Amino acid sequence: MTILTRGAYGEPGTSLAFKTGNWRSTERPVHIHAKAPCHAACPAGEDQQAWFAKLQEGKAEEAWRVLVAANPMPGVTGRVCPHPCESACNRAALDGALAIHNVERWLGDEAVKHGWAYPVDAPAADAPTVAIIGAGPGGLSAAYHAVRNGLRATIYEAGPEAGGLLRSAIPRTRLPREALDAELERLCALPGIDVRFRQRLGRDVSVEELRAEHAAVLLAPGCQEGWEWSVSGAVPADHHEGLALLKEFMDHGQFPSARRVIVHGGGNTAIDLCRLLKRSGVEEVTLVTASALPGPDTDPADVINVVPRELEEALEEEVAVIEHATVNRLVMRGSRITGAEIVSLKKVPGPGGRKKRVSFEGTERVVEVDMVIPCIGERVDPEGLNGLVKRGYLRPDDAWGTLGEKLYALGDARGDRGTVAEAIGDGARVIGAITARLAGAEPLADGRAEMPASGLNPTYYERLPKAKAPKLPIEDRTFDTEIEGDIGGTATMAEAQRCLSCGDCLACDNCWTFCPDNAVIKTVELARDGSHYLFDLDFCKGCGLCAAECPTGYIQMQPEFAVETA
Amino acid sequence: MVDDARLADLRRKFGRAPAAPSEPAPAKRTPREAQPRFRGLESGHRACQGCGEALAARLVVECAGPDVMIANATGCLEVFTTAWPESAWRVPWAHSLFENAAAVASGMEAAMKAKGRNTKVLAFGGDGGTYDIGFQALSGMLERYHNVLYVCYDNEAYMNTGIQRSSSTPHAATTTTSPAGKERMGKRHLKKDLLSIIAAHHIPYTASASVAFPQDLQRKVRHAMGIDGPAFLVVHSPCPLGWRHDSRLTIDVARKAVECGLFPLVELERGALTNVMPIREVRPVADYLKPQGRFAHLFSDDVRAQEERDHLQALADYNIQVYGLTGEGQDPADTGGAAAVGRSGRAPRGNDGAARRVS
Amino acid sequence: MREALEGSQAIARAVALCDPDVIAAYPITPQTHIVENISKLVAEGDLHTEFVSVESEFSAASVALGAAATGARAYTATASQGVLLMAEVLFNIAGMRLPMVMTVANRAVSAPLSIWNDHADSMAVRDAGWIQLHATSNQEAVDTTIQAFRITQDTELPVMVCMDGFILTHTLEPIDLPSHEDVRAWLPPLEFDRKLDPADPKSMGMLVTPDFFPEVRHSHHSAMQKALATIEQADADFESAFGRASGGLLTVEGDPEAKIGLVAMGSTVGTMRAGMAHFQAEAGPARLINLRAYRPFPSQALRDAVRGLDHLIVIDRAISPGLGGILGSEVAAVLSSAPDAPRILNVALGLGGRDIPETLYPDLLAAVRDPDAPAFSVFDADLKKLAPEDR
Amino acid sequence: MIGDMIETRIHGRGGQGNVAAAYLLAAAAFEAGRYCQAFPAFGAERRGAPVAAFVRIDATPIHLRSQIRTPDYLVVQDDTLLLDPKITAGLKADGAMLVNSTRSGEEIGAHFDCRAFSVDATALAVAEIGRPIPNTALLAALLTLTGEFPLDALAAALKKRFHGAVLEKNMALIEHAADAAPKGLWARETVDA
Repeated sequence: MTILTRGAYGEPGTSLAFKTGNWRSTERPVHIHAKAPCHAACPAGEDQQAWFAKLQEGKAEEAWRVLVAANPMPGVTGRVCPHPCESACNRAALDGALAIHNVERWLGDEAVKHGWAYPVDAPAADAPTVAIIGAGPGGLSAAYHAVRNGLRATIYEAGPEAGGLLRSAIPRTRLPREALDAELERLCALPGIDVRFRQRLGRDVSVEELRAEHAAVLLAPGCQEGWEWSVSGAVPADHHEGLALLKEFMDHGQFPSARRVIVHGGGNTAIDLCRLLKRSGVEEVTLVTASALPGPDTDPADVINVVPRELEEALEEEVAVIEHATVNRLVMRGSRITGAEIVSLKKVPGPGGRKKRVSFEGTERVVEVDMVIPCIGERVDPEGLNGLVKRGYLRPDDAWGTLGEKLYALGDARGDRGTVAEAIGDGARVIGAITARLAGAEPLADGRAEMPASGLNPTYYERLPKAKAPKLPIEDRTFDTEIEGDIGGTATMAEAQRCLSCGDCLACDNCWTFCPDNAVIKTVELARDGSHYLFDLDFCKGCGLCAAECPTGYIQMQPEFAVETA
Repeated sequence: MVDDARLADLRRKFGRAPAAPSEPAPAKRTPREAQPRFRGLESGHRACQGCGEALAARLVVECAGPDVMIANATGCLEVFTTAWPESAWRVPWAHSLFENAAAVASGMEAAMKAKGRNTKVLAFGGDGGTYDIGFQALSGMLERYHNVLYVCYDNEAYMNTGIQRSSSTPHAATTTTSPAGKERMGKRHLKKDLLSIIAAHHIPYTASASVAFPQDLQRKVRHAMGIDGPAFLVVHSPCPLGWRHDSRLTIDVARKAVECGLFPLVELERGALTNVMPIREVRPVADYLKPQGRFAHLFSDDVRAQEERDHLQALADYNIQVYGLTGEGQDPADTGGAAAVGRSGRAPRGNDGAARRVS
Repeated sequence: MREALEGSQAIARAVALCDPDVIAAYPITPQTHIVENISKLVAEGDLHTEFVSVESEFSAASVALGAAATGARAYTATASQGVLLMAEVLFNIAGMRLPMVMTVANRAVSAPLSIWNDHADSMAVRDAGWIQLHATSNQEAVDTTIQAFRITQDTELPVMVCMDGFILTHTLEPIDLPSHEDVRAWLPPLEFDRKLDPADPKSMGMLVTPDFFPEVRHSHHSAMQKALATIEQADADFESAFGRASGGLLTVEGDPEAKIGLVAMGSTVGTMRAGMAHFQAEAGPARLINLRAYRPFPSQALRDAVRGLDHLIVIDRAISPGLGGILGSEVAAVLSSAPDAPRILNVALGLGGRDIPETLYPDLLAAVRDPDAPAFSVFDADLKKLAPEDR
Repeated sequence: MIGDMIETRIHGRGGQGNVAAAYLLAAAAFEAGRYCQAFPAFGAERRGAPVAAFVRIDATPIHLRSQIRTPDYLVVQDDTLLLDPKITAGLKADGAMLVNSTRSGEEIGAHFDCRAFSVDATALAVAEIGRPIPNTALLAALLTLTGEFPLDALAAALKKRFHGAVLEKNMALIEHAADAAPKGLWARETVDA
């Protein structure tokens, strides 16, 4: 029985006996883990926000460890990736996307510099082994993730070195050899990875043999053959396909001589070629592309699919671009090209959701050139892949790369990929599927929703300028020196502070600060949901303030009933 | 002279981390007990969902406590925190009457002086107990120079009795005693300029704060706590029930009040304006009015509605001009910078609350 | 030490002897001299206290409340309109069971404005829950003030010491003020368990729902009942320490065999005492009851005191318009359960400072014997001064 | 009046020290070992208005608290007050009146048909203390006339009220005023000597 105190005084904090949680009638706050758009957009499957969170705490090595949980080659992707993460970044609308790309590179380089160890343990000696065809980014990534998952990996590489396209087709001005070698060496040296060079599929090994001897066979051969170029009329004898030309240049450091060149295509190879040609002394280099340059009114789907920075630099270097056009016909004088007929076109919606190209009669014009280089893509070399190649590619059934029993495809060879990051991501995905299937389960896709900019509360983010990486002046750009520089540790740490932590806990204390009911409890250790905060539902009245003032959208109000039945 | 041993003891008891690492941490504490802040106002109080006043009081006490005592005027804060036998307070606290919080605080302070103790005395009142019925006692307390921090939780009407107008109710707002009708567009009179009156007492420190800017609010509390003499703080504390806005919008509405200029955040020392929080991007008054039902009649087809909206806009413009609230570019102390947070609660760039000084 | 002192000055000195921590007061006639004398003691360094010169009586009581809540010994003084302006706070102080002492220099309540004595002010707050003790002389006022500090500590009920404005406050007479040492020895330090203290942070003045409110009021009433013994004990202890008493709950004097008795409070008692002595021969024997404790009301002591009386004259110095005398009504209520209760003649005397001459004494006794005398009258009112329709 | 009690009523004007005179007289009686009571008939009057104060002196404790209607002595601090007939009302047949005046006591006594004595107390006060405050001079004269208790008692009372130069001047003033009155002129017959 409660006994009345004299003068009806009360003891401190006794209101805790009065549980106001039953005032909550409609909604309660929950911590969601939405995907940040960078993460959702990252072909390599990186959780940028997670490693930025570590950087915000000043922990660079931890940040790198979180990064390489998805992508073992940040030093490479930090140089060559077209960073769709930055295009997706919710900060873009605020004061410019995060310089994720530059920070990634800095972390990759720091790891090499300090010899930070990859967060992997040596797999057991009798662990299942996967066979991987090709030591390009996809194959290497797959090997790495295999080891991370307790498997062993044997890579069969046709060439004498690892790296694939990274080595053969990406100019050193973008990816210096030292940076590439440093990361690849560390990766290939990981316990459980066995790289065998000069092992050519169809000659030295066969898919069937490998399949018989391994837990799985992963095909990551890349695309080595150019597509036939369909132009009307004659094609010159010394016709050069873009990728082949680029590889040749990478090996020999020389281009066939020309004064005016048209590069026909819309990918990174095309841009790389344009810039190298220009730098090698070609007077006029013109890119003819069916796509458009990025602009305020450009449909994102129509934008030329290249690393934005590379395009920017190409324009700086006075590479000319003809948008929404294609090369229709070559004008020949004998076996020599004297011009190209260009026609305007547009990609319009076609049947089955696919884009259809429509060229406009009457827009044809002839441009004076002495060389035209098609860069219209490559396909899989079918050698040793009897019966697996369909319409130029391996075309697996699903995102996991499944081609058949214990047989997977990844990287460019799939036919629906085009970047290093995608290949790296495939490596992780394929291994994820293999690991799950070895355990008798099916792999699960990440079904989380993505946090759009509209889900954030921008009030709480101070406007901070984006970090700018140093660049070589145009006149100093050569064939060997890297054009884009390192942003450095200070800028990296400052840039890290710009991460909005979309859809995940920023640990900003807002919920804790703004709860009028003290129903948000801050914890020293991380709570089970990965945040530092707990909702004390004994006292939460469901006002929704925490959700409204959560900068990142991490707190959402959910119907009481739905929560109970969830 | 602060009694360190005693303070340490209080902190150990009520949840603030031990001051010195040498002190052993108490064993086996619940997460609530281990909160890294002083839990001066505990859960289990009976404020409405999204109560701005509950929040403001919690923010004040958690940075003022634990070595304080409070005289609380009658009002929502008093009623919802202390329904016998359950008290939400973890600081010595007394409620006497509606109109005498300042006088009761004066008495507490006199007693502390008489006994040679340093416990700081706080007085809490709503706008009714401060702008109106308790105004005389407050003036007396300031004039007598008691070492008391008076905090007015301004929710702009008598909310405890069910939303009746006070002299702090803004012009044109509806309350149950200033309803809108065929003859009237809500409150006919203006919101009392209390800060000027308080500042005219020539006291060391007078300031306004808002629940939307908790770091700024707590900086002002800490500053006032350090003053040996009277200090006055008015905290704009939205009342979802009385202002008729969604409970989740309490902070949003409070922020907009500041950003439109209707509730300027200023500091005055000895009657002189010494500091303001500049508005980074001044927003139209309508942004502030729109979410609130008490201003709903200002968005009707009535011809007078536009006129009253213009009037409120003019009042906001007046504040912006008189207090010089226009920001100069990006300032860590302006409304944008002051709101900023980052990981671990800190704003990403040196936002230590150092505000712009008025020269 | 005996000195010739004005009442107000004596009260100020008596308060100082009790070492109050906080004094808050607002001047009002006829309490002003008390405040002024206290101010002077403070100014001269003879009283070390926090003296708060407030802006109103309302704040005076509130300041005292705040101080008392922290466990400080608090004191205030007021009169008349001041009592009424304090009224809300007085209920509050009592309801919170805070110990403190207040002197009321009794004065009429306006309108019309009157600065002179009657008991309308303290009577108006008789239900506030304060102990109310009346002094018949300045010596009693001094001694009762000292006792009041002890009573309030022992009972945790605030104590109002009532003394007639001007008649006592402004009268110079010989007064024996105890020494500071003796008072300190007699009055223990204030130890208030429920005080506001950060080390044990209690909440005071909480909201109490109907679930407990009747119990709150019952306990208050019960505390007042128990305070009767405390008041008597304090006076008895005071007498053994200082050699004189102040009248316990009530005193009875005169002829024990008398059939007529008088009940009065405050300075009127002295005048009636003088009248009784002077007019003994012509007016006959009488018994004079000095009611010192008005709240708590000493019902049983009063029943004992009137035993054997046929008539009881109850002198009120206040009126409840529409009912009559307040004290008279209460005495009647209390005696209604007494066997052979005397017939009561209730008179109001001295309202608004009307002088009460000793010559009224035989008139009062004569009125008792008059079977046509009204049960209540404003005895000294001259109805001829009224228009016929206002009589 | 009851028993051997002496009742004195002092009349003056606001600002003349009327209450002080009553308090001084009572205090002097206290110094002489008597019981005493002094109080003003307070009104809402301001400076210049006619005011009165009362003093009771007795050998035994005084209980009576009413105003004095039938004084043994009247002390009038300002002879212009005598125009008001209420001033002299109730003076006992064997009572006496001391007036601060330049007119003679005989003249005043004859006019009011009572024993009267006058002292130019204002002149004495101006001469001794430099201010026209007649009260202490009148008290000294009253004590000399009545012989109720010695002038030393008044001196003792003054010493408790004043210090320094003010006290010295007042001491000189009462000496001079005492000299201005015939000793024991109004002495009462001792009831049981």
